[in-house]
Amino acid sequence: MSLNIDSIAGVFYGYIPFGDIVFYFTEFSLIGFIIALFFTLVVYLTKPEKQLEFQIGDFGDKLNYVSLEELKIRRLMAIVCGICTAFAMLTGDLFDYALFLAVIGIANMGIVSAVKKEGVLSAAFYYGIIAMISTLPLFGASALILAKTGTLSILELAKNSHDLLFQKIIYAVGMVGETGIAPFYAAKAEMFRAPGAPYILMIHLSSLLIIVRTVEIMLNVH
Amino acid sequence: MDIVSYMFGKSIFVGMIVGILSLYAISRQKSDLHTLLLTDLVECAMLVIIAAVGTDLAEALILPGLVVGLAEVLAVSEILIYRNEVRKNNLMSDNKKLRLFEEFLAKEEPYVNTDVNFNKMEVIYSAPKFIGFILVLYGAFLTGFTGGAVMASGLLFYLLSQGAIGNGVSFNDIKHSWEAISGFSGIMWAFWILLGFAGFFLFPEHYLFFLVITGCALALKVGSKLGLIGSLRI
Amino acid sequence: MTPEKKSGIISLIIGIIGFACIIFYSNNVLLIYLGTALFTPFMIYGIGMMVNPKTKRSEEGRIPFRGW
Amino acid sequence: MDIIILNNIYHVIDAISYGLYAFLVGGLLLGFHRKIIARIQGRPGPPIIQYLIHTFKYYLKEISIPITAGNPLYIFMALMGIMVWLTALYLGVVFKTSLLILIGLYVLQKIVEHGCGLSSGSPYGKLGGVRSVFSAAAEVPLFAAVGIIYILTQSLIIKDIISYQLLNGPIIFKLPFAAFAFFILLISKAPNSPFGIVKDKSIVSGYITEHFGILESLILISDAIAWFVLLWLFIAVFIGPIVILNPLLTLIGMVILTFIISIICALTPLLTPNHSVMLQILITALVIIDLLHKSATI
Repeated sequence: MSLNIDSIAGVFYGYIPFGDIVFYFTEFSLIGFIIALFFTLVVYLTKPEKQLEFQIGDFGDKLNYVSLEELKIRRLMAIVCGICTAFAMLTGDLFDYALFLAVIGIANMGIVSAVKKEGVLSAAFYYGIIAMISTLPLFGASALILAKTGTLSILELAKNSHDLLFQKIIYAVGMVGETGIAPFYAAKAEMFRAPGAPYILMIHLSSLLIIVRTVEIMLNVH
Repeated sequence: MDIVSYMFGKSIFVGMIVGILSLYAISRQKSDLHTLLLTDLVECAMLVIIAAVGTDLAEALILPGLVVGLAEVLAVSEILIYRNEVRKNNLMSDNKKLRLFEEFLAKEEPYVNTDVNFNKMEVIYSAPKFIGFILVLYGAFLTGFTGGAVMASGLLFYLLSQGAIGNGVSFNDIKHSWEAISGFSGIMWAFWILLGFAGFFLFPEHYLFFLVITGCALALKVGSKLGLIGSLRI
Repeated sequence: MTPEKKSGIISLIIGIIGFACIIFYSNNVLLIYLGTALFTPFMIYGIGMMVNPKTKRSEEGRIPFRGW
Repeated sequence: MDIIILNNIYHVIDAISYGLYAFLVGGLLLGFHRKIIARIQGRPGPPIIQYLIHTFKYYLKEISIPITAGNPLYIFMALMGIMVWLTALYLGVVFKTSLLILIGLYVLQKIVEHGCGLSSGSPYGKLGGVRSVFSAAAEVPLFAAVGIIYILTQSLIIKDIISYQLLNGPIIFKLPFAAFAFFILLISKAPNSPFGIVKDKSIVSGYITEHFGILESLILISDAIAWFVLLWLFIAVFIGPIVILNPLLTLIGMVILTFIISIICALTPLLTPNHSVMLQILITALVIIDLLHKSATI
């Protein structure tokens, strides 16, 4: 099989035929998968930090108390987020990938949803609005690619050229909104101020890995 | 040109127009609740675009898209409600500052509401009956050992869920029902072996009749036997 | 034993086990290199904790953070 | 059986010596960087080996886990820094695999910064971490640059890129925007750089405020290896085989690059966080327009 996947993501090791959804392994996707799973494990094992904040216009620090109930939800959501990220690294289906992205978005909101700070909740709300809006370009672009080429499999799309520049741009816009990077991340960065280090870190890790993976897909599909 | 290809460009156009119009509306909107509702409209536009493809695959894609969209709406609305609650509390209580390392000095545990009455939910009462009924019916339809297993899982599920609700019966009742079901199972065993299995060999020309008896009796026997586990109320 | 010492010993154990694994059970060069990248930091940290001097503070153990 | 084990031990020693080489060269280059900045500012400056001396000094200092820290993330983050850059060193410099994997590993460096800041529970570390998230805008031009390189060379494997340059000459003249984006990345990774909002002195030491003693030493080691790998990557991808195939020439190229970057760092003030982010987004826009232009013409 002559694929240009080899020249983008390293050695192509093979694929698992799970029905329509083909998971495929390359050097890149395997490393991403292992990192995501490993990090999920570390997050699961870590005890949460106890965060101190300084007061503006006042002396003294404020200690943020994190209740047990809040922690359990967040740990669960962080683990869901990690597992979704790991499998988004492997999947070979554009629509499947979009679904994983949407689930990661929901999990990100879930991680901060139990925090009792108004600013963080507002940020999560606006992030959620942007994530919902960006499902239009994300799913819409995968539907357009399906309409044009008749397949959603990245392996099939990588075989020959289809002239998908416009669809790819829409897809990338959807990804940018869903992960909340560059122009949109004003909302998302506020979310990082929430106490509870390991879980918040999962948001960042998932979005960064997803960006790299999207670049790989955008280069593969052509 | 078939209808799907004829409508494709127009549907995409409609989807995009709906999306852009609702984005404009969101930008003009002040209330958070309205923003949320309009965002849902954008998701509908997304479904329109997927539906425009009009193949079997597109049909299979609409459902997950819809589910994900709904889940996001739920999550965001939950955050909105919670945020408003927090805001109200913040307004009511003057912002008291915690002392440094108060957590390590404080003795009381945080309050967690545990006495939620889950039994009030209607679905807990109606769903097990329905699922159990469907499974038993499907098991009877299948016949044979597999059918018995399906039937038994229906019975088991029903009885266990009754136990979980706390709708349990007295010890005497359990004893009676246990005896009754095991007796019934014994009779069905006799049916299977004596009437069905032996008759199968004795009168090979009527094999279809005996086959049906065997299958039904086996289904009932396995179903009732395994269903006994459920009445234990583990 | 302080938590710092404990973490050092744990990471030393992880490092030694990891290196033993990649030396005895590996036959792929790339895997050996990646394994080295993974377990060398554990070894560095573990050895560093072993050669750390004994503390001169009267109360051994945890302190609030430095910026405080 | 014994031969395989001996072979494996040989490979492990090989790998570790590669790491040591990268650390020593990177450390010396960072010391050189500090020296040049001092000279430009009219100070004598520390000796060039100061960076290595610091690393060894901190290695022998005791640590104490803060009461607010979230363990084991707090310790693991410092280890992860070295893991990330050693992996980048092996995959990039030794095996010359895909550029995309290296970009992914560079992105993990952000996770290290963010994690160090957040896991300690200190407000200064937290600010450093949040600023590190803000400056993630520096990575976006990188992805666009990868796209541009792929369009030109039809491959992202570093080996293929080098052999492409062997035939067609250095890429830097063909893709000036991509090279510029990558150079900005190098500058933002350098100490005392105009984009160094993460380690701004107004927030004590940024994300490493709470990582002192041996943990700081680990972070210094990872920074030295990172400097080596990034310089190597720039030279390999944009300047090409003329320099990269000879180790001595590579070293000279690294020294020259460090010299240029040091002058830039010494002569420019530290930008405020929002200016830094705005500038990076501007560069991103530039590179993305270049990418669209390139992919539209092909």
